[in-house]
Amino acid sequence: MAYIALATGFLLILIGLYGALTHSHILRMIVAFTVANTGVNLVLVGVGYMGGRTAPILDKAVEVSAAAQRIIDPLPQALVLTAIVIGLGVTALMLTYAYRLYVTRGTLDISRYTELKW
Amino acid sequence: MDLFIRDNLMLAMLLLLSLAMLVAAFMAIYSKRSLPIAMLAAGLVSLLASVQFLLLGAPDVAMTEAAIGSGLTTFLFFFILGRVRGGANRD
Amino acid sequence: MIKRFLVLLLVLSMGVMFSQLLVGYSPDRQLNATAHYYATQTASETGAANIVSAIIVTYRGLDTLGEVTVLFLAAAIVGMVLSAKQGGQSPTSASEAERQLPPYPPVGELLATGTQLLVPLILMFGAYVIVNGHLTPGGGFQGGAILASGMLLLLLSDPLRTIGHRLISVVESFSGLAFVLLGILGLLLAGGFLDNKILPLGTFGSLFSAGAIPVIYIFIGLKVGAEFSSMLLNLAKTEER
Amino acid sequence: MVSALSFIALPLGTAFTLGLLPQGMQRVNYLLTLLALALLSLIAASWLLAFAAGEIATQQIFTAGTTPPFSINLQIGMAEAAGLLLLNLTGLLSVIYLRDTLHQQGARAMAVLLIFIMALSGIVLTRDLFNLFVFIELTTIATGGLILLSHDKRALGAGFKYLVATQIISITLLIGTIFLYHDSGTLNIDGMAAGGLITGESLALFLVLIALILELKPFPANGWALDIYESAHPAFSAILSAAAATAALFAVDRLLLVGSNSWLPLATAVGVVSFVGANLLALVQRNDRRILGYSSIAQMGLLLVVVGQRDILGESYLFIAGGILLAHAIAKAGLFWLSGIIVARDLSDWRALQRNPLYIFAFATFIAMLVGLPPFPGFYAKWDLVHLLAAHDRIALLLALLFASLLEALFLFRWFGYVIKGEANPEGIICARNKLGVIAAATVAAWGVAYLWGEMALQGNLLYSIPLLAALAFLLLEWLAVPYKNVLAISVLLGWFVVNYADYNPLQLIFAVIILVGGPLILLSSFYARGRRIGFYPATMLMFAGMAQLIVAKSSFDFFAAWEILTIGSYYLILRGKASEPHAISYIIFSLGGAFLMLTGFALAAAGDLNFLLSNLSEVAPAVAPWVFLLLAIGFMTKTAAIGVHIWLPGAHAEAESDVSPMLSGILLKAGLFGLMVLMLEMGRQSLYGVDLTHVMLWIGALSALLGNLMAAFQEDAKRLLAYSSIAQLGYALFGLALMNHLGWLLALMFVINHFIYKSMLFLSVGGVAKRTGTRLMYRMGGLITLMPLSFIAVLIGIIAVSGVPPLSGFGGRWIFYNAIMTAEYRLPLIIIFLAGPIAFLYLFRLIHTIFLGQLKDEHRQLREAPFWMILPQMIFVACLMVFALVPGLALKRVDHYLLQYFPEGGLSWDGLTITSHFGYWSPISIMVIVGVIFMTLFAWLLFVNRRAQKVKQFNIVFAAERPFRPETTHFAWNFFAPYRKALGFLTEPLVTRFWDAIGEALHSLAELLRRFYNGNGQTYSVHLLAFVVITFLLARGVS
Repeated sequence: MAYIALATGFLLILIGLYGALTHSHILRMIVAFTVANTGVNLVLVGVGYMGGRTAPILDKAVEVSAAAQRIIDPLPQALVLTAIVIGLGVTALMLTYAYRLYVTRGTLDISRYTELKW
Repeated sequence: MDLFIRDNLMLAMLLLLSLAMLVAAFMAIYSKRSLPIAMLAAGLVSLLASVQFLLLGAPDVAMTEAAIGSGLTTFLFFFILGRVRGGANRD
Repeated sequence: MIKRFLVLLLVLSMGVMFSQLLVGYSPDRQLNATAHYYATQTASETGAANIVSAIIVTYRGLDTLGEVTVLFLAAAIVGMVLSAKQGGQSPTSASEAERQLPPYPPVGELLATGTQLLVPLILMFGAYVIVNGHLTPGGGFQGGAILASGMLLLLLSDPLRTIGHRLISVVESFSGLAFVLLGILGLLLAGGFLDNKILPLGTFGSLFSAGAIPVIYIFIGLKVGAEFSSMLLNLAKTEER
Repeated sequence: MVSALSFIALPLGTAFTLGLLPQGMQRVNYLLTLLALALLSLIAASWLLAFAAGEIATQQIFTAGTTPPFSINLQIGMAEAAGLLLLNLTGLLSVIYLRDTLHQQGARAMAVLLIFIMALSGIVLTRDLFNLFVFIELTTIATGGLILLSHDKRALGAGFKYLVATQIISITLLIGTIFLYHDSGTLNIDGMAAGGLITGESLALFLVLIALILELKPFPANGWALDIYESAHPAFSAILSAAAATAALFAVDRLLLVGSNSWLPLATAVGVVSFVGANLLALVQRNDRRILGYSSIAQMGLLLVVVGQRDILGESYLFIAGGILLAHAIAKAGLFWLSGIIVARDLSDWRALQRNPLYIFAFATFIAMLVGLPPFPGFYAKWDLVHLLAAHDRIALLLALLFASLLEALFLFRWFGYVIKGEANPEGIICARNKLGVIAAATVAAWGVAYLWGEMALQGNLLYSIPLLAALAFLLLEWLAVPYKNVLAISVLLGWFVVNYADYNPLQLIFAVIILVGGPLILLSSFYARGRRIGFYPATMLMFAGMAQLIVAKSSFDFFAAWEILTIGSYYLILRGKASEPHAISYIIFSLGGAFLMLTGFALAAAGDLNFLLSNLSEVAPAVAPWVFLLLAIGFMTKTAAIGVHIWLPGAHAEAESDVSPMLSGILLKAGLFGLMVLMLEMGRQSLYGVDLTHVMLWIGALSALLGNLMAAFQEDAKRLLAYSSIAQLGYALFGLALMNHLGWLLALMFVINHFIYKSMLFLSVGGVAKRTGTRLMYRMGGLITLMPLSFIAVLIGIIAVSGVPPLSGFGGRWIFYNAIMTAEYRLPLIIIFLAGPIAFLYLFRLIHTIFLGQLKDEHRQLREAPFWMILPQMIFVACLMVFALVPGLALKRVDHYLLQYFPEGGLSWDGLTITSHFGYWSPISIMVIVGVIFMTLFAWLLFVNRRAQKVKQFNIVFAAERPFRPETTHFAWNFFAPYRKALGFLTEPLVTRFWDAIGEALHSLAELLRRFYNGNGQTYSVHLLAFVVITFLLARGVS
């Protein structure tokens, strides 16, 4: 099952990258990057998955003593949590940039922002 | 036996979810689609991902992805889209 | 077209690399040493039932501090980007056009009433998610996001309502400061930066347990909620230009 | 010791506190920010001091009360402490610099800046891979905010490009991280390295590494970074270049621990490509900030190479990396800060710095530091690096690095040239006290680390050398008027000679006399100058300091340092001339190119010995010895301007000031000869692939003599004529040395002395004439004999001496010369050098004829004799020539004896005043008497004949009713030797010039072509990034 999650995640990343690198519309690029980020998160969780085990929460179903045999690796999940929040921060920032670019220049076509080059 | 059925069921669900996510992802980057649909599709990818997280035994991640990845992010997209209406459909 | 092809080629090569990763991957049968430690020691060391929460708040608390800071940064920079002080601000045709667009249509009765009913519920739910973070799925981030969505509803139902921006920034700063201070307390009173044992671990599985984890989570929740709200508020203000 | 966690907690706490304060308290906010950074710098300094004193060892800091790998840990050691100090100090200074902008932008901007510094510190400290990712993301987002501090509208677009690019980096990093975790079961970097579960083949490790390397913005996947450097606020660019790059370097360095060094070649390869590529592209840049951006990328490339080579650098690793890093950071931050006070963005707009010599001093310091000149840390670091590379046979890498360094020097010195020369726009600079303070701090820091690195260097601190200190002291005396400084300079030189007189061996003594006694003699003419002549004395003294150090150098390091010092001094002297900027740049490039070859030669010879004694040159392993000889010889011959590498000389000598040209020609060129002598004495004959290298040098000497003379004959410009003549004269000297026999060497030394005397004298008198007439073109002069009789006498004596006819010392030179070649076995070069003799007559005749004889020009009728202070040294030189002609033994006898120990065969016998060789004898006195008698007889006869001479009116010839398009073409002195030009002109085709021009042209075209790659589209930049990852991967896989 981990393989499915990983494959899906990778495919999402590739689709996202392809979209981000072919659309010249800034908002579309950002959308594509969120897809890629979702893919990354999926890969992260997928790597930590172990078949037949349960979520890393100790309760009546999973006693502390049996935890090592029953739960999934909790660390990747903690990492994904962080990654999601960071992703949101970056997305928000990019969106705000898009807005400001639009306000100052009246276009959202990235190929128009080439006054700096060479 | 129960376990076997449960596992296969999960496998099927995961596959289905993955397929749905890939379709949604295609919609999100397919350029003929209008921008709002692309944004919604991206949100959908995220939402489906959160279901998948749940299946993968990561409820914490699932909650976060649902609240932040699909909820807030999509909202931000539409918010900005509303602000740049003039140039939004110019590719 | 050539560019598309090139990008496709590159993406496919990335795909090849990823497939190598996939081929080389085999799921673990046993928890690795790190995960095993978490599985067996979390309960006794931190007193938290939700191991992920324990990792986030304690073991990898430095990451979380960074994560909260990311949000703080994002909110601050969104504010900076949107505030017109940056040089080169010039009215363009686009903003002219925007000004002529009609404002949002007045919100319907349903939304207004719904908001009044929903917002307290949402806030309650957010608070619940936050304080139970060490026991059940959820915690500061999820709860904070929920809190912010309450704020979002308020904004939607009454776009022109002025929500105390000042209050939000005080909450934002105060909770951030509290987080850092709790971390330093850990350094001074317990085993290290962000050690949760500055408070008694309590009874395993009860609300008041897991040392400082719930306390830290509350501040994280407040902070996350405040950051999101501040971002939203800043964005909302753009319309008033 | 304050916990290292304060580097994270303190700025974060401060940043959060800033939001708590009510709005409108910008001043308090600002002070808090300053205070926090100052405190952090202090803490970092205290750590560093503690480490330096050896009081503490590297420390681990655990968080969460658990040990790693279960929790995140930090580690602080010497390197980290230094890095933290650098980061926080850069932050502090930038905040001071940004005072007004931060006041304007408010607490948010300050908080973002604080967090940025915090995140950089985090990158340096953390040992956890994912934590590293978090800190990197923090820096990314903060960068996205801080770009907006700029007033440049384009910054917004640049910021977006940056964000897009970093998305790809972070995706790569995260994927790599999680798979590394899965494979190793830990996120702790040391744990991964120690566990041994991660092999060199790990793709995940590759992804993480490449992502971190991309954070260093390697060429060519760096368009996004360049745009930021160009458009961001310079203070932020300073942080980005000095601090952010440093932090990223720490991260790369740490990650390379994993997988047991197997990715070091990757780092090296990416580094070399970056270093060469970025320096190449910088060649065609005109925007100051973009060029600094390129330079940053180049320096990061170099550092990446150092990191990649750390397996062979051993204990020197930190010394080398630290030296280059600090030099880069301080210089780059300083230059970015300087750029903030310059109004316009073209490189030539930096001329505004001319307003205050102190700005120029700061600028020169930073440039010298970047190039890696002594006494700055980069010099020591590059020395060690090159030696260790050579010792491990990584010659290709070594040459690539040196080539790129040369490119770097080219654009930096060209920039320096723009700044020194030309009219400054008085409104081109905006000064604020805080900004100037920051720049001053950077300058002080630059000299501080120079001292520090000198202290740590095992070769000894260059700043302890008294001549160098004396030269630097003249910087402090710049406020004095010329006469005082001149007296001081002369007495310092003479004093140094007197003090050291006893320690020189005869060979050194000859050079010492020329440098330390001859120098003051030429300096006499500087009394003529008025005002303060800013820059002249420090440069002159620097050159003399280098020369004085050179002749007593014992180790290759001292020799090379002295060489570099004299090069810098003379470069600046040349640059002072009126239209000398292009010549100065070609001088410095050839000199540095030669110096780099020397460096390679020394490094090969030393075989890893970082403090190699010159006397050990004779014991170099036979396999490398000819190569060492070849490299060193070429290096020295660039200074003697042997044919092929001579093209810097004519322009440099011609355009230099009147009192500088004699110093360059008479003294500076001798440095190359001295080097050759040392080399040949120590290493003797060497042959490479069966070719005797001294034989090749013989040919080069002969050709230099022939072609130099020929080209001199066809010059219109009197100083150029003399310059070409210098090439020829040094050709003779080279020829003499290459004969490798006693007389040859004596000949060379004779030329050293002779050439110094008569060329200094000729340059002075021609300089005096040029000063009076306002031109150096000979066809614009004529008939000056009556107006400037003393100059005429000097030139007359000079050319008699040069041409080698009796009775003057030139003849002595010839005599030894003919004796010498009679004993040598090569015939063809002998013929060539014989041929060169008569040609010398051509240009010498022209020199005296067209300037002093013939028709006096109308506009020159009111001219006076050259100034007294220029005539005085000339007359002294005349006297010297006479004395040397009469008693050559004064100088040569001791050398002759000295040479016996190296060349026992064929010494001369010095009988009283007569000198006897194997072939005949030379009695200077009798020659003088005989020639005197003949001369007087002829002179009397001429007077008698000329009684009937008739005076010609000026206009008694008539043009053929046509006004010539170029009037000078009708002048008899124009194209004086047209017939000879027809016959021999093909030999003077500027083939060599064309060759070097073509190389320069090709490099520039290549750079121009390559830069099109950066088309400004953020998306394309991201494609570059992805392509970089893929291609690097393919190459890495292909190789391994």
